[in-house]
Amino acid sequence: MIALLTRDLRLAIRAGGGFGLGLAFFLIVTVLVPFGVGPETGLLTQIAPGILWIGALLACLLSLDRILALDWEDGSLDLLATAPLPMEGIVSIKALAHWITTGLPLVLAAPVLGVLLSLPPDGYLWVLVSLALGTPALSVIGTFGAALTVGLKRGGLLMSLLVLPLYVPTLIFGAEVARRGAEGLTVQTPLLLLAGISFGVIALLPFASAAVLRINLR
Amino acid sequence: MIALLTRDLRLAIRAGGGFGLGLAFFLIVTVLVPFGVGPETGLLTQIAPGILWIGALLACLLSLDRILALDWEDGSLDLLATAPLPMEGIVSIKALAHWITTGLPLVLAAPVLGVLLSLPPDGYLWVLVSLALGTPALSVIGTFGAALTVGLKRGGLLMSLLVLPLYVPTLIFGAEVARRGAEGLTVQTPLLLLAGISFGVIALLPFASAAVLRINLR
Amino acid sequence: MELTVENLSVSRGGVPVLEDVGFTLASGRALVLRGPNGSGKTTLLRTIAGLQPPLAGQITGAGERVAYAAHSDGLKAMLSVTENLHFWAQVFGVDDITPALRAFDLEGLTDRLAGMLSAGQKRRLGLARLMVTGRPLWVLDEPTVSLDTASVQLFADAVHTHLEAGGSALMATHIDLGLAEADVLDVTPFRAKPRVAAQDEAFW
Amino acid sequence: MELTVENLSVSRGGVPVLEDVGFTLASGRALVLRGPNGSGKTTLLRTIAGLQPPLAGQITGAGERVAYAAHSDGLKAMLSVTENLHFWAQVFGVDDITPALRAFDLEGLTDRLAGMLSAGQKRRLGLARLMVTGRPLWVLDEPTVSLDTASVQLFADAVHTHLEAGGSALMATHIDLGLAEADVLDVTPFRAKPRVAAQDEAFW
Amino acid sequence: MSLWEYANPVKFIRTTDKVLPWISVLAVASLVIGLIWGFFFTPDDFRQGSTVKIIYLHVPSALMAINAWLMMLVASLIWIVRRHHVSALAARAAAPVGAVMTVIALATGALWGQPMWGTWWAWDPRLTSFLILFLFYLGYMALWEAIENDDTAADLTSILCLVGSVFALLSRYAVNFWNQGLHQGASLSLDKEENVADVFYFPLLVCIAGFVLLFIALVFLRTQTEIRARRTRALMARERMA
Amino acid sequence: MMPDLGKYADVVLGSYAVSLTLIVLLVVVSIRRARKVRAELERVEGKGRSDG
Ligand code: HEM
Ligand SMILES: Nc1ncnc2c1ncn2[C@@H]1O[C@H](COP(=O)(O)OP(=O)(O)OP(=O)(O)O)[C@@H](O)[C@H]1O
Ligand SMILES: Nc1ncnc2c1ncn2[C@@H]1O[C@H](COP(=O)(O)OP(=O)(O)OP(=O)(O)O)[C@@H](O)[C@H]1O
Ligand SMILES: [Mg+2]
Ligand SMILES: [Mg+2]
Repeated sequence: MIALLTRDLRLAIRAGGGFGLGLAFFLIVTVLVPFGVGPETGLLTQIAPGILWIGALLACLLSLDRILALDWEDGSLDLLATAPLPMEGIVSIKALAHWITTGLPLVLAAPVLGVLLSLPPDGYLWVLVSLALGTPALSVIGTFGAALTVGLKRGGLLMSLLVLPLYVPTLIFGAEVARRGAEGLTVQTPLLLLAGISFGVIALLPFASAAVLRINLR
Repeated sequence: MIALLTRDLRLAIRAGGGFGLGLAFFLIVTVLVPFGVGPETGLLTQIAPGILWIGALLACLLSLDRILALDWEDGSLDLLATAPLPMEGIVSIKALAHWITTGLPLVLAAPVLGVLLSLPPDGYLWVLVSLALGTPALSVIGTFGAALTVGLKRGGLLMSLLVLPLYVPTLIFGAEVARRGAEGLTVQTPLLLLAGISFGVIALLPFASAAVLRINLR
Repeated sequence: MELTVENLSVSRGGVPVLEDVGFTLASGRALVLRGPNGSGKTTLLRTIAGLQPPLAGQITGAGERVAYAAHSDGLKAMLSVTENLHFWAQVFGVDDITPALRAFDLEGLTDRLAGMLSAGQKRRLGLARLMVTGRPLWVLDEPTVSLDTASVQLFADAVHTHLEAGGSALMATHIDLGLAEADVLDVTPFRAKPRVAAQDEAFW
Repeated sequence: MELTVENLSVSRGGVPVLEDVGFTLASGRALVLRGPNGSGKTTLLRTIAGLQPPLAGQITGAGERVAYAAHSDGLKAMLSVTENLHFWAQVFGVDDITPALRAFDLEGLTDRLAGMLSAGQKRRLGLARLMVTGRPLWVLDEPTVSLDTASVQLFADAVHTHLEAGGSALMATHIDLGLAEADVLDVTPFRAKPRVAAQDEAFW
Repeated sequence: MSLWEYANPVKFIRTTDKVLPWISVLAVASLVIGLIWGFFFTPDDFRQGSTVKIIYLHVPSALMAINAWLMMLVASLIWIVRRHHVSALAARAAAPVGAVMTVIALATGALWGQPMWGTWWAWDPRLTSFLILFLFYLGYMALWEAIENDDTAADLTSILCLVGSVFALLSRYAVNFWNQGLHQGASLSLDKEENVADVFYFPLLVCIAGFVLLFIALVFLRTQTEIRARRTRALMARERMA
Repeated sequence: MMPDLGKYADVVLGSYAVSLTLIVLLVVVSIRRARKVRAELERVEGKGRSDG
């Protein structure tokens, strides 16, 4: 299991696909928003927490197809399936590797990008906390989507279509925490709900992912 | 050439990758924005033209890796390169196929999605016009990016990074047209600039794409 | 322990391709599957390796004993030869990869990235993986593709050593390896009568 | 017109692999490249097909005369056998694909999606593509991989017909096709002395 | 178990062939009666004016949109547990019907919103969750289309339907939390105080019955089609291999 | 005998038009596909044997 994790992390660094790119995408989306909606600070401040969350979500989404598709294409997934690792373990490790290479950097970068969008000072903490709690859920849900579409050539877009509706609750509560935090309101309820979703998803969804992956491999 | 175009269109429909998915992605991004920034109509109206443009741009971006990567992976591109078609023709046809399968549906769907974001009534026409003028440029520029990264396994994210900065001018002028149109201001200058970019890019960039592709193939 | 296959029917894309296959493979022996293109060798091997469920029949002595090598090698282009091999060794709980490197003459290439190997070198690396699984039953699908004669000999030697150590090997190839321990099984007689997909029988 | 290669040096990943290769290939003849794995056959063939520039030397009589078939077949899994072949026929301005289908015994599979063929069937389809190019010089990289003996014979016949019609063929294989018109060229003597990457010589 | 007999495709086709004409006739009849009654013979509401007439389309389609998904969920469960092919195909057949119902609910709602709330669209929780439901329908149908092997597709889509249902419920609560709505509450409850006036109520019931019957008829027909298509594919495969 | 829909005529008529079009379309598509598939099956079965 640890071997798999280190291999995935090493590949992510080596292939130039990991840390850097998700982050850079996040950066660029955030930078594009002012170009799109215009540069008024007041407006940007209002939408900043939401944009940060959406940017993080899209950056996650875009890197999902690396989770399993590469291993599928070169046959590693077949070989892993015959190796003495439980399928649930494999998908969990894959989700973890994805979070470390994509989710974690996003969390750390979000406050910096907040500056670009004139995030109000109170917001930084809560944007950070909500992303830290929410991105693991995004990775796990994403792995489910990746497992569903793994056999399909360039199923990337279909995967987005399947995964995005599943992201809705996480996004709503996450953005709500960030938004309320930025406005100085109380965040307790959405924070609890967000945490609940994250833990529930982490505990249960790998079983569904493993089942789906087994079906796809046969 | 026409054989190539029909093949690409047929594949796009057959593989379930074409018309539907780019559109669905666009829809979903538009739906996600209110979840992120909150449901206030006034706020949404203000950012609607920008969000529509950014959504269209991202939907385009996500489907870029289908332009060349599939043909590269299965070796078709090598074979096409040795076929009696000029490389410039190949990349132009590929860009055209991409626009037909992705750009065009986006243009047609944008007004409908405008409803969701409470786009002001004046905005519909200009959003449509600006997208109709701008998306061909997005496809052509995207083909250049796809040609640049074609050799890299799952270079999708890297490609996004390379392409996004190239998209900035198109986005700025396009969104400006849409925004001014929505506010009832005059749109002439950005409209001319947008048209200029589109035509310039369509006329010149295929040569660069062809050159880049030749280098990548060797 | 030996591999026993009884009354096995296998399907691909839901369509039965081979029916009523039966054989046993004792330790120390090899079995070579023969049959024209499209006769269902790959499908049979995948089923025995546990990658797809059989349509009918029993397979005993496979499961956790199988090391499978397919058409594609599962190599990571961006990892070096050693790293690729080491990863699989770890997964299977084996420590030492040098014997595998030596057996397939990869010692000169240890630090090369797998993506930069030639077709035959890649194949050798894919085969070396078998030796770090520590598994007794090798299930191999056209292992000698792209190999030159010298490399084929290396491979035959590796199989030979494996058999001597009490392992067994089941493989589909179109060429002759010159293994004394090998029996040949032609799958042609087992080809399924043209039928609809098994799952579609409900729709008759 | 014949293919003439003079003093050709080819490189892969910037490293010279073969140097000073020279040969001629007249119409009606075939040339089989031999050499151990990693000796540079693929690199040489790609250079002659015009997919990469030579490091030094001349190639005449290639260019627009070449039909190239590589390790991967360029098949679209979601198109049927006919559609795949028809597309390439259109690209090369050829109308009739039936002879190609017949030559490689694909007539029973015309409506099957290419993604559902077995390894050998895919290969046959990939080779059938050569016949719809109408090009005189076939450049083939391990064309017989995954083919069974019957299919290899089909392929040898196709090459034979092509040569009789005045075409020529250059191929790398590890097996013997039994072609009377074929000469053999071993690339081993041309292997480049170990050097740094050519592009790095500027930094000496 | 006698009910499971209908999971046999042949039996299913035979039975539905018998009942399908009746259901269709009933469906058309109640739709025509309900809609004509509602459109021509009900008064305007004192607040909403003539727009109340939209209710006869809006409410039944909204109900069917949700119930179609529920039916798919049940059918998926049956497939997963008992692997009866008809149930998988029935789920597949119901999805487009449900999606169209969702679109109708959204469209009529949007048109209704213009005079009532002064906007085509508001991010009201109920509206929003319908939009999400529509996305789920799209994804579900796209997944069916994308996979070639029928059984694999049935397996994967049924798992997607299960997981999706959980997330759809979650989204419903999330959306509720996120925005307080404009939309009226359920007024078909048994609690008489809350109900719409009887003049609107009875034609509405007839319309709902019509939509339900229409849904059943369409699902039967489409399931038959799926079964036949599947059988055709099977026979062609056999022919090809012979 | 068109009822007086007042100022909301376009909205009400619009929603009836949209809904009925969609329903009719769905029904037509379903029936046409059913016919096509049925014919195809009969062709493949050759004998015109009923579904069995
Ligand atoms: C696109 C927008 C809309 C959607 C998706 C939507 C959805 C729904 C749903 C799902 C129901 C069934 C609720 C239930 O019975 O539990 C419903 C009922 C209803 N809707 Fe809408 N609605 C929309 C817009 C509107 C608008 C604009 C109005 C009018 C102002 C409206 C008025 C009603 C009424 C009166 C009912 C009946 C309530 C009942 O008796 O249960 N809706 N709608
Ligand atoms: N999805 C599918 N649907 C129907 N038939 C299929 C599908 N995939 C493969 N087949 C058929 O199943 C048969 C068995 O294929 P398989 O790959 O097992 O053959 P093989 O013996 O390994 O052949 P080769 O020597 O060419 O590798 C082939 O005839 C192939 O055309
Ligand atoms: N990017 C690279 N950098 C350095 N060396 C490389 C690179 N790619 C390939 N090589 C080496 O170049 C040599 C020639 O490879 P080539 O694929 O041409 O061999 P080949 O004769 O086709 O072998 P095979 O019979 O195995 O297919 C090999 O030794 C290979 O290891
Ligand atoms: Mg095979
Ligand atoms: Mg080679």
